[in-house]
This record gives sequence, C-alpha cells and structure tokens, in this order.
Amino acid sequence: MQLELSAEDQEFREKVRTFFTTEVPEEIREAVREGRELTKEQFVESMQVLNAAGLAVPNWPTEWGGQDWTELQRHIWHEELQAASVPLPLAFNATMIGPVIAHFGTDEQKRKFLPPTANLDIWWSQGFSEPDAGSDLASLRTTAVRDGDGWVVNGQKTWTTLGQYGDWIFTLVRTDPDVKKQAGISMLLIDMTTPGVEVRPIELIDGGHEVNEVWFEDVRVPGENLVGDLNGGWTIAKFLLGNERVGVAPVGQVKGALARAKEKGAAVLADDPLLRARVAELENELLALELTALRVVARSADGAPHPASSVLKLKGSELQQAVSELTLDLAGSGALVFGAQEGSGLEEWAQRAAPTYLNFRKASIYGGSNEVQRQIIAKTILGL
Amino acid sequence: MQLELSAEDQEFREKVRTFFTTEVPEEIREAVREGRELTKEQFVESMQVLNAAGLAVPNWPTEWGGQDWTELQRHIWHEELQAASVPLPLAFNATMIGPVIAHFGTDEQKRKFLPPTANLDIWWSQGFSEPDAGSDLASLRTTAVRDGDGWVVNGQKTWTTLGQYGDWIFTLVRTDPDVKKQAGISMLLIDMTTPGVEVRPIELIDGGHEVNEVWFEDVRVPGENLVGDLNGGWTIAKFLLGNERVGVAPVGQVKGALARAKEKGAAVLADDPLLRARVAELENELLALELTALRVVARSADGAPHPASSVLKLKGSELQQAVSELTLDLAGSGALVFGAQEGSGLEEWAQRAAPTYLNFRKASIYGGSNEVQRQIIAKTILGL
Amino acid sequence: MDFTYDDEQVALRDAVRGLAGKAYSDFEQRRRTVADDPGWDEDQWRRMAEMGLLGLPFAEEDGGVGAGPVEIGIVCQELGRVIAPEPYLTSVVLAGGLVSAVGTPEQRGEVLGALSTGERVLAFAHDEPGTRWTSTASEVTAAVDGDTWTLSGTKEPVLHGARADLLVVSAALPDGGTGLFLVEGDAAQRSGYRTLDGGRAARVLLDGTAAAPLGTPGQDVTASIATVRDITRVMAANQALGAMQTALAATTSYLTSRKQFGVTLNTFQALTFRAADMYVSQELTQSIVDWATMVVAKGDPAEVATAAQRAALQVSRAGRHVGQEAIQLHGGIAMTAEYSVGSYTAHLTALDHLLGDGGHVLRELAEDVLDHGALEPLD
Amino acid sequence: MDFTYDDEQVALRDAVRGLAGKAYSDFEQRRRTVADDPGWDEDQWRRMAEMGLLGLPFAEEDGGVGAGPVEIGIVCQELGRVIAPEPYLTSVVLAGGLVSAVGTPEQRGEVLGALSTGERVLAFAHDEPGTRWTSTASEVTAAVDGDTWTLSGTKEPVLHGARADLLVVSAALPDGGTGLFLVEGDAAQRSGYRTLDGGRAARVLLDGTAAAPLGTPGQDVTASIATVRDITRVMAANQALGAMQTALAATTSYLTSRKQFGVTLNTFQALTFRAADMYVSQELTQSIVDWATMVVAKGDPAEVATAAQRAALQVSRAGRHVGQEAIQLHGGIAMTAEYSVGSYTAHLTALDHLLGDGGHVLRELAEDVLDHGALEPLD
Repeated sequence: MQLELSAEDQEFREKVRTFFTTEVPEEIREAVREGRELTKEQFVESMQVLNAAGLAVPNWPTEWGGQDWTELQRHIWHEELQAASVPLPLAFNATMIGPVIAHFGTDEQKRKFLPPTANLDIWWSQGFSEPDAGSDLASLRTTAVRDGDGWVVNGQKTWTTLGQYGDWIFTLVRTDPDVKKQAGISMLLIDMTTPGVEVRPIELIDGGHEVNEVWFEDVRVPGENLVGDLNGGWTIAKFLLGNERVGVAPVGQVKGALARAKEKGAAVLADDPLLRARVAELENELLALELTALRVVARSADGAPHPASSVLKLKGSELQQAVSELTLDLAGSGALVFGAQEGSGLEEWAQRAAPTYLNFRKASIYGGSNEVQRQIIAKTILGL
Repeated sequence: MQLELSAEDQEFREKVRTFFTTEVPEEIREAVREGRELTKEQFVESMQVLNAAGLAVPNWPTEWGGQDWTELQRHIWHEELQAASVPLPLAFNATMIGPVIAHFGTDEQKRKFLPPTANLDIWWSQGFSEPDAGSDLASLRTTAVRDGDGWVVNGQKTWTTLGQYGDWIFTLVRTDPDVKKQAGISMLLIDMTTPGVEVRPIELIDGGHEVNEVWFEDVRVPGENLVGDLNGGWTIAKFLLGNERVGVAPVGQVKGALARAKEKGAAVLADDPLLRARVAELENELLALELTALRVVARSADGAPHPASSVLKLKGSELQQAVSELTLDLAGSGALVFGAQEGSGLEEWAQRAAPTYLNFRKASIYGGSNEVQRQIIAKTILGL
Repeated sequence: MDFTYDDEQVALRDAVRGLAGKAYSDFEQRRRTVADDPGWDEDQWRRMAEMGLLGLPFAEEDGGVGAGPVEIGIVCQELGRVIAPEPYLTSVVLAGGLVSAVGTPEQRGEVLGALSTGERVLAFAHDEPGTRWTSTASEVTAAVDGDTWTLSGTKEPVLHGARADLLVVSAALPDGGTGLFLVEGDAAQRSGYRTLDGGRAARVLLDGTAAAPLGTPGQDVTASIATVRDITRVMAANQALGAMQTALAATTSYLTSRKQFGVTLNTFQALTFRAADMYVSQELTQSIVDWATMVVAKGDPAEVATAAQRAALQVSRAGRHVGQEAIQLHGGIAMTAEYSVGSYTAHLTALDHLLGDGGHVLRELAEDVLDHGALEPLD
Repeated sequence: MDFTYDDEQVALRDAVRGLAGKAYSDFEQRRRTVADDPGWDEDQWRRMAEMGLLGLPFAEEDGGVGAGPVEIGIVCQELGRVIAPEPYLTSVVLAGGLVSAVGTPEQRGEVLGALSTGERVLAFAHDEPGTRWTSTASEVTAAVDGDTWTLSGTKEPVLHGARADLLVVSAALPDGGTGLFLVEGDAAQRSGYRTLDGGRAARVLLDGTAAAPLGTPGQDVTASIATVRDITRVMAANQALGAMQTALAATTSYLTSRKQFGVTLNTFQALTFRAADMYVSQELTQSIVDWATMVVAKGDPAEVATAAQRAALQVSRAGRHVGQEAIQLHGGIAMTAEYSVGSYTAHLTALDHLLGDGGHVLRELAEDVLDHGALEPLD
C-alpha cells in the first residue's frame, strides 16, 4: 500500500492537465464550470481538440485511436478532464457505440464509423429506452421486420439525450417476437436523416431540452447496419451498459461544484456553523467516494467492471444531488430565480442553482436507477 | 379547530397530575426518571396506588374498574403518567389480557381474573412469540392436545418480557394442526406454577435480563382456561395487538428523556452548535409526533385504532432511539462506562447512556417491527 | 382541543377545492397558464375575488371578510393541492397582511378594498441581493424632504413584482429602523422573469422614486414585518401541505398502475416502504401545520414566531423528502415538464426558499434550545 | 498509488486472522472470556507477543519489530473482525505509542521491551470527568519537589486501567502545558468495571502519588499526545472496519437462512436494499481507512491529524449505520447477548466514543472548511 503516484503517473497527470487547461478553449471550459448549456459546436470543437491529440477515446483499441494506458492512467485522464472543466468526450460516441463497433462490428463498419465517431463528425444518439421499457429494458417493443436485405423499423424510443443533434442512432430493436424477450433483440445503426425518423423534444422540469422522443415509422435500414449477431443485441447491450458503469462516479465534477459552492457562498458559510458542517460532511463523503473509485480502478485491471462500481454510481449520484441542494440553500431566496435571466441582477451561480438542483434529480434515475444499483449489489455482491 | 383544552379537560389534567406527583412514591418515580431497573415490588406498589384510585385500567369496562372517559382524557392520563415518571400500569395486565378477558371471557373468568389483574395481584406474562414465529406470529408451533376436559401443552415461547415475575401466562397455542395456520390457534391461560413450565432468562446486549424463554413440557391446563372460542385465538390476537398499537408512541417518556438530556448536557450543548441543532431537530420531530398522537386520538372516537397509529409506532420508536443516541453522545467518553457502576465516579445519567441506547434498539423490533408498520401503512392506508 | 373543521370550514374547503380543481386539476391547464405572462389566470383571480377569497383575511371595515387563520389556511392548502399559480400567498397574505397590520385606516380601506375585489394586485418588495431572509431593509433606503418621501436601491427577487399594480416596499429609514412604503407599480423600473416553480418574480429598481409611507411616516415597523412574515410562513406551510398530499397521491397511483418486469411497481416492497415513509412525513407535517395555524389564531406574536419556525422546519424536511421521493419513485417521467410531479417538487422547493429554508430556521431554533424545557404544545 | 497488500502483509494478515479466529471465531468463547476479569485472555496475549504483534510498532532498538502503520492496521482489522477483547489498541498502540514518542531511550527500551514480550500491560490514564476528548490534562496536576514528581487528581475512564501493570498518566504541569508520567499500576487507587462492549475500564485516583516523568521532565508534550491519539484513531478505524465487515457478513448470512412467512428473509426487497446500503457504507469506509493508514505512513503530523478526523467521521457514520441496521435486519435475536451481532454494534459504539465521536470531529472539520479548496487525496 502506498499513496504516492509513481513518477511516471505524476508526469502523465501533469501532461494531460497542461493540455486540458491550455489547449481546450477557455470559453468552453468556463461554460462547463458555470453549468451553462453547451452548444453543439462547443461539444464538437472540444472533442476534436482532444481527438487530434489522441485524448478523446483512450479506451478504444489502439489501432482505432485508443491508448495503451493503465486503468489508473485512464482514471487520471477522466478526473483531470473534469477538474479542468473540459466537456467529457460525448459518451454516446466515446464509451458506447465506439467500443461496441470496435468489439462486435464488421471490418467495414469499423472503417466506416470509427474515425468519424472518434472525431465527433458523426454525432451518435442512443435508442434504448422506450415508454414502457425503462429499468426493464428487455421488454422493448420497437420492431425491425426483414425486408429483402434490409429491415423496416417501427416504434418509439424515449429519453434520447441530445437527440436533437444526432446524425446516427444506435438502437435496440425486436427482431424475433416469438422467443424469450432477451433473445429476440438486435442492434441496428440508423441514419437519422432516413425518411420516417422523427425527433420530438421533451421539456424537462429544469426548463431545458436535453432529451427527446424518437419515432420510427416504416424506416428502412440496410442489412449492413446490423451490429453483431442477429438476435444478439442483448449481449451487446450488457457489454455497453457494463462499460457505462465504469467511471460513472462524476467525482471531479462534484468536487469542482462543491469547491465552487464554498467559494461563492463563503460569506453565508462564514456566518453559519450548520451549513459549514454540511460542507464538511459532503467533503468527507466525496473523499471516500474518490478513494473508492481509485480502489475500483486498481481492481478492474482485467478490464471487467468491478461489481463495486455500483457503489460509485449510487453514491456518486447521491452526492451530486446533495451538492446541488447545498448550492440551492446557499443561494437563499435568490434560488427562486430560474435560469440565467436577462432581467435579474443576481449572480449567475445563484440563478443556476434551482435548475441544476432539479436537473440532477435525474442522476439517480438515468443510467441504471439507484434501485437497480442496489439490486446489483444485493444480488451480485452480497448473494441476497 | 382550536388549541385550548376545555375547562373540563384542564381540570381533569390537573387532577391526575396532582395525583401522580403526590400519591405515587417519589422513590419509584425517581427510579423511572433515572432509567433504573424497577423491582417487582415497585411495579406492584405503583399499580396498586393507581388502582385504588381507579387510575390503573381506565380503558376497561366500568363494571370492572374502567372509566367512562373520552379518548382525549385517556390520552391525557397516559401522557401525565409519563410526565410524572409513574411506571405505566403493567401492559400485560392492563392493556392486553384484561381487555381480552373482559371482551371474550366467560363470566366466571371475569370474576376470577379481572379484579386481581387490575390490582397486579396476578402478574401476567405474554406467551405469543416463538423462536420461529416472530413477525410471522401465526406460524407458531406450541401445541395443546385434548386430554379429557383439559389440555396438554408442549412447546416453547420466547421474548417473554419480565416473565421471571409471572404468576400466569396467556398463550397462543395450536389446537388444530390440520387447517390453515391462522384457523387452528386458541388462547389458553396457564398458571406458571404448573409442573412442566420452566422460565429461562435471556441476557440482552444491555446486560439486563428483561426477557425470557418459557418452556412447556406436558403442561396440563384445565379446560376452563380456554379464552373465547376453540380455534378462535387468532381473532383474539388481532384484537389484542390492535389495542397494543393505540397509545404506542411513548411521547411523554421521550419528551422527558430529551428535556433531561438537555439539562444534564447543558455545558456540552452550550459549546457545540451542531449538538444544539440535533436537539432542536429532535424537539421539532417530537412536537410533530405528539400533535399527531392528539389528532389520532381525536379520530379514534369510535374505538377502532386509526391506521395512522402505525405512524406513531414507527416515528415514536425512531425518536426514542435518536434521543438515546444523543444522550450517548453528550456523555462523551463517559458513555464507555456500562451501567451504574460502584467503582465509577461519573454521573449516573452518563453511566446509563450506553445500556439505554443499546436497549432501545428493541423499540423498532418489538411490538410489531417498523417493517411491519410500513407494511401496514403501505397496504392499509396507501392501498399499495 | 379540536383538530377538525366545523361545517362552515368544510363548506369553504369544498368551495375552494371546486374552484381550484376546475381550473387546474387538469395539469396541462396549469402548464399552459404559467407559460405566458403574468404566469397566472386573471379570470381565475376574478373568480377568487367573487368567492370572497381575496378579502378573506381583512377586517370588514377595510372591505374584507374578517375570517381567521384557519380559513386562510384552508384556502392555501387547496391552492397547494393543484399548485395554483395565482399570487394568493404573496399578494393577499403577505403584501395585504402588511397593509392590514401597518396601514392607516384610509390606506387599509383603499388598498385592501381594491385588493379584495381583485382590482389591484399587490407585491411585497423586500428581499435585497446579498441579504438572507431578514425582516429589515438595508440596501434600499428612504429619504424625506418635507413631506415627500423617496426610495432608492434594488429589490430582488420580488415575487410577482412585474405584474403588481402596487408595491409594498421596505426601506431603511433615515433615523434607523425599517419602514414600509407604497409605490405605484409603474413608478419603479421593473424587469420580470420566471421563478423555479413556473411563477414570476422581478428585479425592482428604485431611484429617488416617490413613495407614500405606509402607516405613521418614519416609524420602524420591523416587528410588524416579522410577524406578517411569520404568518405568511404558516400559510406557506399550509400550501406546501396541500402540494405534498397531491404528490404522494400521484405517486401511489403511479405505483399501482405502472408496470415494470411484467408486474405493477407496488409489487416491489422497497418502493412501497418508501411510499410509507412519505406518508409518515406528510402526516407529521399536517399535525404541525394545523397546530401552527391554531397558534396564529391565538395571536401572540412571540408564539407565532416560534410556531412559524417549527412549521417551516418540518415542512422543509418533509417537502424535500416527499418531493424528491415522488420523482424517484416515478422515475424518468417525473423529470418531464408535461407530467405534474416535477412541478410539485419545484413548488415545494420554491416555498421552502421564500421566507427562510429549513436549515435557516433550524439554526434559529438551535440558538434558543437551552432556554426552555420540554415543549408543551397545549399549554 | 497502490491499495493492495504486498506478500508479507498478506502473510501477516493470514497469521493474525488464524490466531484471532482460533480464539474467538466461536463467539461463545469471546462471551466467556469477557465475563471474567480482566475481560480478556492472558494466554492469547502471550500468543500475540510470541507472534511479535505486541512489539510490532516499536523500533528494533527498543525491543520492537519496527513495522509500519499498514501492518498495525492489518492487526487491528483482524482483531476487529472477531472483536477480540485484548487491549491491543489501548495498551500497545496508544500507551505504547506515547512511550515510543516521548520516552527517553532508557524508558523506551525498558517499557517497550516488557510490553513487546507481554510481560507488562500498559494503560493510558488521560480522560478526566467533565472533559471532552482533548489532548491536554487539567484536573490531574503534577507537582515537583527537587527531582521528585507527584500527581494528584482523578482519571476516568481509563481503559483497562485496573489490570494495567504500568500507567502512562497525563497531568497539568506546574509551569503550564501537559506532561506525561509513568506510574506503577498498584501505586494508584483503582476501581475497575465493565465497558459497554464487554471490555474493562477504571477510575484511577492519584493523591500525591509518586510518578516518573516520561521523557524530559517538565516538558509540554501536548503535541505528541495529540499525534499519538490521531494515530490511534486511525488504528481504531481499522478495527471498526473489521467489525463492520463481520456484522454485515452475519447479516447477509442471516437474511439468506432465516425464514419468515414461509420464505427466507432475502425474499423481501426492502431488506436486501438496506443490506446493499450497508455494503456501500462499508466500502466507503474501507477506502478512507486505507487512505488514512497510508497518510500515517507518510508521517506528517498535520496531515495525520486531518486524516484521523476524516477517518473518524466516516467510521462513526458507517459504524452507526451498519451496527444499527445489523440489529434491525436480524430482529429480536440480535438483542441477545448470546448472539454476536449486538456485541459488534456495542464495540463499534465504544470505538466511536473512545477518542472523539463523529459529531465531535465533524465540528472540528467544519471550523476549517473555508480554509481549503477541493480535497486532493493524492497530492
């Protein structure tokens, strides 16, 4: 046991830190820091800066732009991205469909999709959840019916994050309705400009528009867009969701948010021992979470996600919510102002407090709800 | 809606308050206040003082010593008992078997048992729980087999509180093993001096001995000791447990404990804003609980326990535990001393802090665990 | 001691429930209403005036109905049940309450009469950037020249300040203390915006703006402001209670109808137990809210202050618990603006931050904790 | 950065686990042992000496083994897993640690040598009635006459003070500050009793009792006391972690075997979710305990102080959570002294109250919260 990073890892950290804080435009990083909504162009620019330096998709195979890093180095990269307020490489591209295509795709699919996916020339959307298939993903109803070489897709997906920017969407569709529900699912890649694809915005309680419904009406999809085996979609989904759970604890982001709350609310905190105690308690829990992430990294050396990663998701989302609640309370009655308002003279952080608080209620629902995480812990780890 | 007690109720309160604080021996009330273990004699003396004034069993029929009070007056009586640190009339007699015999018993049973039960000339024990029948009471295994006019009882009961003092025990026994489990249960009254009855102490984690195992080996019980119908025991059990849930929130006791903690820990509290906040938060929750008890009293006018009484049990036990935990923390390292120790010079309240804290872990387990209460709320009130 | 409504109170509750429900029990209707300025329905306001609700708290000689706190609490609970967006709490209870408490007989008659008929909407311009839930003003100052008073400084956020016809403005007095003033709405420079629960607030700039002293000119009315804020806090607690009740009902209804893994959600014990805990929070809240409302009816300002703190603390804890769990137990759908539950959570959050949140009052209560023995709610 | 044990550490862990498990993995054996004075097993103490555990933290020139904090942490974790009653924490880590930190070379050699061989048991007499977890002494005072030092006053509670052969006593010095002294056990008036977890403590009365200054006579060693207490706190956290692990394991095992309503308890989702939350607490605790142990290894006293506070806070929260839930999820059986889980909860409670409970350290951490930015555990 030892605490210090090796000289090599320290050097690595210094290198990525310098890159992130000097090469990624300050304007983009400031927007992240302030919790503003990013434009599509800002996402793209940031990811392309990273990709040009080989820092966008380090978890991919090296032949497709990945890096031969240790798990710890990937962790450092991920933390430093957040510490520098660099937008994380678009998850749909970098941690979802990219690794899936690299692992399950045909050579042609790899050549066609991986380079533009790493460079965010293609913006991917995720078509998994449906109105009646949330936590119970396998009960999805969107169908793909054989039509010559290709498929005809009908159905509806929902909770498609940033789908309004999507060029392509990777979907789970039912290709065999007559077998056990997990066994009749396949993955199709669908060009969102195909006739019959419609994206409809969903307004959220924070007033923002970050998720969408995506409707498919007789959408024709070429046969070559099937990923992996026919009816093998459930295996891919599990692979993908497993990847998703790694590094799910937004430690760096929450740390930054808490440090910022202290800075902005310093006058209020100086006057109130109970609020200071809330900060101290959160700092401690966050420290425990960060250290747990480091332990999990160390134990995930074989590439398989450690089951304790459910702890990271569960606690990470709780702390993210708790810090947003603290910020709300620091803002006092200023928290009533909703979103950055032209008419208001209150500081931006106070104006963003309420939408952020409301928005982060999602953290314990999306990406495997905290109930699902508890289920995983109880069953997989504790054998209950 | 109005807050003031009626003049009549104020007078009533004054009357019982005066009685409790002047007629019940101070030595007994001090023992209760300090959380000491009471002797059998102290229980008996206190209840006899109350009974002589008609204040021991007000919830019984008036012909057997009960009082024709309103629900609110019963509530005031109950709160004032606790406020004056008077030991509550022994529950096994006053709220359990007494009402059962008055309701289900034969005239002969009433004449034989009710007067000595009200006067604690008979000390009753409860024989319900078994090692494999806790929350799932109906799966009990103790059997009573017909033998002429009487019964032969075999089996084991457990968690028999203060069974070491018991003269008689009211038991649930299986009289028909061949029907649905609830349908084959009867209630028998058993003289604990009968050959074959054995009481074995269970040491608890607070070092005390307040519960016991009671073993029955070929115990002969006269037929006249059957209460109510043969195989009608489950109805009686539900009647009894329903009574038990009324007035379950030990509001007065917890209020007293919290006020006392403030008094004893005043110096520590004066110095620590976080501990003061814990006190303030507990006081507020306790206020809400007390007011809820008053609302439930008002709504229970028809005699049936209001389902919200589960709220009282649930929250009451949580607050009882929280106040004992606060007291423990106020005691600092003094809480390490376990029980009133001759060799220790630390104050008695500090010495009792740890055993009380450990003992009150039972509050959320016994008398219908908090999980059972949540189940009742979810099913009965919320329809889930 | 009695925790039940009398027949007239039941009739009032049913009438308000009918009126509010007709407007907003269809949540989509509320959503449409808050989408456009002023964020509420002027017709509905008129109907509330016609039913006598807007004049309910005020003396008959001032043009009001002269009802008591229990009746106001009933109205607020019912508005809370549908999270009605009309500014009852801030315009009638708070701003109107200040005029009633501090105004001269002439001011009371004129202002409260127009408020009661729905003719004029009031707002209380009090909070200032950088202050934290106090009863005094500091940044906005009053100056006097002969009989002419003027105000300068910024008030923000002022709930419904952009729409208000008349502003009740607090200001630091030249000789110390805080006074109240009446300022015509269009005499101030106002910019309005949305609040977190779909309501409206504004920044109000005063720059040597002419103002009429409310009540005796130059008098420090900090205590009156504190008491009216306390009463408003109790009424906000009533409103929050109504909102909680609907949020819990929506949740239990969802749990019994929504299917996952082939069964309805109420099959999952972990979820039903959490709903049970929400019920516990709600019941405890109802108890303390009813009690605080009755303490207001008794009328002692010091007792009202404590009752308001206690109600605010319980409502804050319960409101966060119920609001957060209502979203979590629903799942994703509750994150959408189309579905009601998220807006209930937002409204509970807004009420909590209006006059002092749970942590804020806990701190106040904690300071005095050694000054009393056991709390006796009936004494 | 590495959170794993090396081969030697694994071997140490397995050896201690074997020794401790042989004695106490049968819980009835522990129960019998704590029933009689001194509340622990002298034979087991001897076996621990033979394995080198008692001299583990001390320099080789002082008769010890010269191992590091990670090794001591391993021993404490393993003792915690079976809640071994031997006074390792208070005698070796705390009292021995003070001798090692402050004693002269002669004192170190003599006292630590005898401690390492198991010949003499030490206790630290420091707490005083009315004080609250400080590093200074106030009621017990030291007086000096020529070269002769005497102590007067009361120490309580002194863990294992009645059995101890030698007491390390803190006292207020004539010229200010706090000094440490060695007092033969039987030179003081002692009365022993049980502690809440089946251990032993004592009241120690000193009345002009002869004492040998530890280290330089008259020197204020408050800082050394603070640091050794901090290190002990981290080791207590290791011990608590071991206890939590066993309590959780007993709980999951019970849930999968105990039947109610015809099915095993793990059929009830509400219970399994709560067990999952216990696991979360345990894992977070392990992380912070491992980290704090490594901070002790780095050796900077200011960093050790903060790490000790942070570990203590997490352990306090998690220990209460796991301890209380372990009892609740078991039900009645866990209330009995025969069954192990209640004793684990009691031991976690005792460790929490030994050197400063969660609320106490939170208050300290809260005071400094504005003095730093984001916490960086690796910097």
